[in-house]
Amino acid sequence: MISAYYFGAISLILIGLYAILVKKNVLKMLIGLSIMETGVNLLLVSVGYISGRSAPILSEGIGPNQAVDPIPQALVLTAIVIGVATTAMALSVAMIIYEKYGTLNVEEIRRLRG
Amino acid sequence: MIDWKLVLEVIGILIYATFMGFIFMGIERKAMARIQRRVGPPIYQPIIDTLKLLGKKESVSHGFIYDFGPVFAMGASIAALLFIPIANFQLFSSNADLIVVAYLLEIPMLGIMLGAMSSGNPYSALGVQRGLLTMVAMQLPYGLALIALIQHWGTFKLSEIVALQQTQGWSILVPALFVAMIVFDIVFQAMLGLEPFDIVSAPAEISMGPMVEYGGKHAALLFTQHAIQLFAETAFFAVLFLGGASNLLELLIKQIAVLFIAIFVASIYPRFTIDQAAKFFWKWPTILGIIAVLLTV
Amino acid sequence: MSEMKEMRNENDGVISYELQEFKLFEPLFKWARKKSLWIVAFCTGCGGIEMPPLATARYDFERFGIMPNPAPRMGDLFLITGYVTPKTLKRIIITYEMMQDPKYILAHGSCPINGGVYWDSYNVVKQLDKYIPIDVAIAGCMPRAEAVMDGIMEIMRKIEDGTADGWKRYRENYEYYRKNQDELFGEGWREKDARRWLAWI
Amino acid sequence: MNGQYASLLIALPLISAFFVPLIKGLGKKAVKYYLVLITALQTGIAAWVFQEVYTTGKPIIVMAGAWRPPVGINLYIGHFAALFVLIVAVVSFLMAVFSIRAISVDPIDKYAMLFLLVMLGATGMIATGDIFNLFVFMEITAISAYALTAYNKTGEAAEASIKYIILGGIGSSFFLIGIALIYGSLGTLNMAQIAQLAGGMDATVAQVGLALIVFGLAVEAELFPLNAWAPDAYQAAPHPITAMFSAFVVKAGLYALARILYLMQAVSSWHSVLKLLIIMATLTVFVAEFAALRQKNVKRMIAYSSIAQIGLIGLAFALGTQSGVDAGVFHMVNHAIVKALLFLAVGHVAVSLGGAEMEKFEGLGKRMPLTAFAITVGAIAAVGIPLFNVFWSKLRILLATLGAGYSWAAAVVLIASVVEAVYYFRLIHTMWFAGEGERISEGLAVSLMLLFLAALVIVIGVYPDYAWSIAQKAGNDIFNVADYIKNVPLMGVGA
Amino acid sequence: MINELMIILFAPLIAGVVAWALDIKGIREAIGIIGAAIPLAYLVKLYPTIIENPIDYSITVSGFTLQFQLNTMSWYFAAVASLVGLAMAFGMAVTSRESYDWLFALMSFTGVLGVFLSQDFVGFFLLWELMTFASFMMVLRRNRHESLKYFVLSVIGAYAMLIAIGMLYAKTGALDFASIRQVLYMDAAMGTITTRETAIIFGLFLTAFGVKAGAVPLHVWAPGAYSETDQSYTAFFSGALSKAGAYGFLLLYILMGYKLYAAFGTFHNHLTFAYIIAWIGAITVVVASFLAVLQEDIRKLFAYSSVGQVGYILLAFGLGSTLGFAGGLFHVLSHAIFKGLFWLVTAAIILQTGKTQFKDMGGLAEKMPFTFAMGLIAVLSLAGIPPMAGFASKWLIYEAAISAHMPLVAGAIFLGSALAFAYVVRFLYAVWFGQRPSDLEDVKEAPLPLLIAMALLAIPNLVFGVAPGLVTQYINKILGGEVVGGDYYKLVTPTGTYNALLVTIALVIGLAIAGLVYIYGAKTRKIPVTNTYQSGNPVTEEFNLSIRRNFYKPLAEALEFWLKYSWDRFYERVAGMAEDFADSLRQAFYNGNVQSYSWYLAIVLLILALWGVL
Repeated sequence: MISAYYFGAISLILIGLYAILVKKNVLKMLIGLSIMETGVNLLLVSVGYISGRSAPILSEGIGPNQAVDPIPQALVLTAIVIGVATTAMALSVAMIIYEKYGTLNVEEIRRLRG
Repeated sequence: MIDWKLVLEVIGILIYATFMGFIFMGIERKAMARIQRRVGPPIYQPIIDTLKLLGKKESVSHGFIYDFGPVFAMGASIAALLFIPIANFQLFSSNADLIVVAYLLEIPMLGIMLGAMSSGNPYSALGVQRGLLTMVAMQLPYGLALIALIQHWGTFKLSEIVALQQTQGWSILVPALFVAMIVFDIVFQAMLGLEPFDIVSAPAEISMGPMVEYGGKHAALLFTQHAIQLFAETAFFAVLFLGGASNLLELLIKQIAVLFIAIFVASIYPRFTIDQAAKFFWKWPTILGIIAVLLTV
Repeated sequence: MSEMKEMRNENDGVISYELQEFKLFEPLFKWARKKSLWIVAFCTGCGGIEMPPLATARYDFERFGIMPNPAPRMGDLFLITGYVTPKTLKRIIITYEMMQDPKYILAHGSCPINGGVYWDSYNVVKQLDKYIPIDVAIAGCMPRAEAVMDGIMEIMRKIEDGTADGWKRYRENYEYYRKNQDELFGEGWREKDARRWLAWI
Repeated sequence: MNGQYASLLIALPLISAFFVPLIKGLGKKAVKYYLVLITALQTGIAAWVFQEVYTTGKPIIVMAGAWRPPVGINLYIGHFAALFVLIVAVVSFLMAVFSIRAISVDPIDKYAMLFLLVMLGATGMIATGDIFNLFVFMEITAISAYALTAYNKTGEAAEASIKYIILGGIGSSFFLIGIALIYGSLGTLNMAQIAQLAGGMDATVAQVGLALIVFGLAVEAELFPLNAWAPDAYQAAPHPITAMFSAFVVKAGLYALARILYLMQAVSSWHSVLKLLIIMATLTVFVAEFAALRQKNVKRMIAYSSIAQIGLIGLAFALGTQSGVDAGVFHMVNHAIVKALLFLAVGHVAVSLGGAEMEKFEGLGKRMPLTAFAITVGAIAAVGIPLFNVFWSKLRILLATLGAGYSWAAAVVLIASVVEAVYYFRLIHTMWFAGEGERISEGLAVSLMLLFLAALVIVIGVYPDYAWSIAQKAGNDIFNVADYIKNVPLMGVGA
Repeated sequence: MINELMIILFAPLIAGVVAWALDIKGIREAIGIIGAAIPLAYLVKLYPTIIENPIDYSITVSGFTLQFQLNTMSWYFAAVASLVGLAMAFGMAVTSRESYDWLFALMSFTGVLGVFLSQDFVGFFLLWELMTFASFMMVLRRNRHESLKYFVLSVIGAYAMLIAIGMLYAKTGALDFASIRQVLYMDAAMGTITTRETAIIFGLFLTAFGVKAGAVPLHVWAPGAYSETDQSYTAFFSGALSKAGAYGFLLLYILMGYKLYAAFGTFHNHLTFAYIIAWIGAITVVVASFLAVLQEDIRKLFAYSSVGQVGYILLAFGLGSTLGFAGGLFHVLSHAIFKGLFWLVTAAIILQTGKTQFKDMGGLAEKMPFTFAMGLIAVLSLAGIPPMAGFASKWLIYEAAISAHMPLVAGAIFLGSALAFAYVVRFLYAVWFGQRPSDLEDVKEAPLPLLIAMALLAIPNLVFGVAPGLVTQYINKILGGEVVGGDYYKLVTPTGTYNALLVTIALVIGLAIAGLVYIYGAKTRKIPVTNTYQSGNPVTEEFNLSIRRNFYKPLAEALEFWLKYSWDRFYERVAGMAEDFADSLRQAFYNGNVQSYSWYLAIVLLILALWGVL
């Protein structure tokens, strides 16, 4: 059952990677990056997932032995935040690029080279 | 303390060598004339020439080095002579070896060139250039011939080479050294400044080359030097390849034999240009020299 | 101008220079001078062609110790073999002054004596003796090899009895020769004629 | 004093970063001086920590909230971390001073904030004892660095930034996957515990996890061919930031790489990972030096040179021997000094003359002699000439490389070094012996900093013993994992 | 802490730094000269001590123990270097007007001394690099291209050495000479180091030392570097610094000789590895001498000449016999003194005339008589005219080469010495004789310090020429046996003798006789150069009568075929290719497209994946 999560996560990562590698538009590449991060997060969560257990919120009937591993979830939260920050940063930079270059085509954003 | 016998020997040999050197020069001219079916000058003609030059009432100089050059050349020739064993007179020869003598025989050239260059004459400069290039060209086969000799006899000492030849037969009887002798003889032609390698003076081309500015006593010095040099070089040849000599007469015969070979070669060949000479020397004599050297290793 | 002066002084050196006197060996040297005449062969005009027979087997002047030598400093005998133009004369004078005393001049044929067949040519020196001292002149147009030989023998005879004194006359009467030369070529002709002649150096 | 005060190293920049907006009210100048003040304070703390660690010889373990590891996140300030935190602080301080002159673009408060965050991130990366925490600090550093790269607001800056973001993003994603794999396999994130348990790890998972972590960190550590962002970012970033990149940001990544690598020594496929790294590091040196050869922009040229030197350090770390690690640490220190000097000087020239193109450097020896002298010292040192500090570490690295049997790597590195010599000496010639110019004022503060760094270069070059002994201890800290495990008071398992 | 060796070693460097920092005219020169004199003074002072037992000193720097030792051999090399160094300092007092020059010249002095004194590879390499760097900086100032050529080749050499050192270190675990020597000696029997590894190490060392010694084909830096620097410094550069390369070859024998013998065996009764060295030397002699003959620039001529002369030293060392070592060691000294003298003469000429091309010079003998006399001594010594120091050493090399039965190598010496004769005469003619260009009319004699410097080097030329035994007896001590017998004036080898004093006497006798003849003749009249036979054409001062260009054109014509090939052009092409490669690599890899960059990442991931699976 867990392999399904893994499969999904890796698919997301590969889709993201595909977008980065093939799409010429910077925005699309950034979307790819986001998708990839999502995939990674999914993977991270699924690492801590134990089949048949519930969320690691200590409440009635859910003790340490009934909950999934909480650490990956904490990690993923952090990672999501980081991902958001990165994306925000990237998008604002993309704006500047569009301002200065008048395009978002990566083939044309090549002033720094060699 | 002073070895008076040695002093007397030195003086005697010097006088003898100078005289015989002049006679050799005379023989050279005379023989050449006879080959050309002329009467030719008397055999003592070079002595007369030298006396005449010495008797010039005027003398010019281009500066100190111009004067120093001929003096140095003659001094060096005398020094070289003193290190060659002349027949039974050993002189200084036990104190120096083949390499030293070979070098001493080259120094006079430097003297002549110093003087010639300081005269500022373009012909002299051309002569110097040609002289040096001839030397560069001939030095390789020359060196190889000497190396073959040294390797065969296993010693650098001229006196020992002579002694070994006395007991074991002349150098030229050894096949490898015969090859070396051929090489040396070709080089010898250039050392004496005879055709086909008389590129240095080339009278009809560059007006005597290095000698062009010399006259009077300077030229007389150079003539005397040439005589001594001629004697020394022929003696060198005889000592190296013809078994030396036990008395002056034997030596004289061998020297004249050597001289005649040189004259015969000289009288039938035209002159090389300098680059032809260089190419020639680096071709056949060098190959022969290498063969000789490898045969004696 | 200073250069010209320098040149003048330098030529004066040829004259003012004190000659060596050999007291003891003088007879020996005189003999040697006679027996060893080196020719500065300066072949002007048509006489040059008379020289090869002299040098080769038929006459062979080398048996008298005579030898052609291209370098003037060593030469003793200056052969002027035929007519002399002013241009040639300049070279003759310069070469002559370069030779070292004692030195002798042998003039070939009629032309150096009086112009010969070129007696009325505007460009031939009529009387060479005015410009440089001639010791022996051989008449004829051209003199045959025997005659040249005879001239040389004459020089040798004159050397022996000391009458071949052209070099002395040139020193003593330098002002005269100089005047004649300058009249013919104009003052300062040496500098004027100097050219860059070895362009390739 | 209590070792726990060392947590100020993290706390101070973090807190002060959030005070920047308040300071902004006092004016632009004030922000800059505030920055100087904070970095100076940080330097003081770092110096104290350094002194503490090296006199006692014991690492300082800071446990967040007094939770013992592996439950709590701990900071591990061992010999290496103490040394490097000091370098981070000192370089930051110098660059803060330089910023007063070099930075004129607004918003200066954001700059100060990001500056402090970069410093914080790097310090954290070096000091942390938790692998995920490492990731967080790395991202803090990276995001601040993205922003600072784009800070000049030119097209180039934005372009460099987007490159950095995309490549950094991919790298960090895979790094995270690596962490996930390790966590999945071992169930812990504490470094000491990972080291302890690494031996029993599933071979495939360990190999893939380690490889992905190496991959992720190699992007930060500029190993070929993952370093394509670096020259652009170096060139486009503000000058003080470039120096910081080169002096410690990259090195923090490299350190993390080395740390994790050596923690997982017990993993069965460790040696093949090392081999991979050696290939990458060697190629880094080679390609970067050749790329610098005909560079027209001096800043970019030095950026390439910096990349190459990082490759050299990477090579030293990848050897897997004690001598290699020692040499690598030594080179890190030397390189930090030299590159800080070079970027400071080149930045100074660029600020004064309006650009870092090669033509601007003609006649620099006459126009700005002191700066030119500093660049000369830096360049000569970078080439590895005796009596300058880099010579010793380069020699050590090469001896270690050859000692480990990687002659080909040494040969390739040395070929690249020849190329390095060529371009640096071309620069020196251009500065001193080409062109003319009027003398212009150089500024006291920058001059003093340049002199200080140049003097440091020469002092270490002439008397390397002290620096070397420190480097040795620091190298031991990385290499000797057993001590590392012993020093961390792990709950349960060992202690 | 303070030790004589340290003083010897670092006095020049410290003096250089002080002179550089003070930069006050007059004082910096004084400090420089003092700094350069201290090593010589100390070496002379320590001479009696080191004959008995060597002086050791070691310091620990950065975990390496640097060992220095002043033993008989290092004393010899250091003394040669110090002598030339002092002469250099005197020369630089007038030729150099920059404190920059003083700093680096004296720094390289320290480097050279250190190379000779080091007894371990770290110190050796460190000071080797220092020496290279300092000499490079001397060149960089004047010519970027040539200096970089020099530096790149030197650094390639140094790095080759570093790799070799590292390999030895990895094999033996030691860096000091004594242990390495011992380990390799033991290893020769056991053979743990394979022949292939030995060959690699040998090749690397050969490259390293060959570059510094200027062995063909690694000589291309020499002409440019020697000519494009302060000529007084070149005296040291060529006289002492290039000896470091020769010293390296000697070191190769000391450290690895037995191992190399065990690994490669013999070839026709010669040690195979030595045979290689000998041939390198022979080729260097011939090629460099030919090139020297064809040069048109005074500095280039002597640069190639230096290369050729160092070739003699290599050749002598390559003979592998003790006589060969004796000859080589002697030649180290004589080359240092005559070539140093040459460069100082060159420095004087360039200082006074500002010209370097032969075509611009001529007739300076009258204007600079003392310099000319010094130049003549150097010429005589280099051309190997007895009785000069140059002849004694060359003679030993001849003896050794022929006794060692290496006839073709000996033939190369003959050819080389004829070529040497040819190029020095060319130098004499073009610079000192012939007609003087009118713009050189007011040239004056060189200033006093330069004359002192020249005299400092000229005197040993004469003294060691007449009394070569002084040197050979010391060399016997180095080699630990009676290699060259005889007394102070007489050299005796197993096969030959050379009595320098007797040659001198004979020359004096000859000169006296010739002088008598000369004096008897007519009194001479001085005439100017232009009063000379030009087929009767009148000539005045303005026109050039001297052959100043293409003096050896016929030789160039004869060698046309060989001159088509040039190592220099080959290296230039390689360098150009490297630069083009760098450009295309840069443009292709860092192409500016972030997507390509992402692809690199993806490819690495792919490789990782494949590698992870496999």
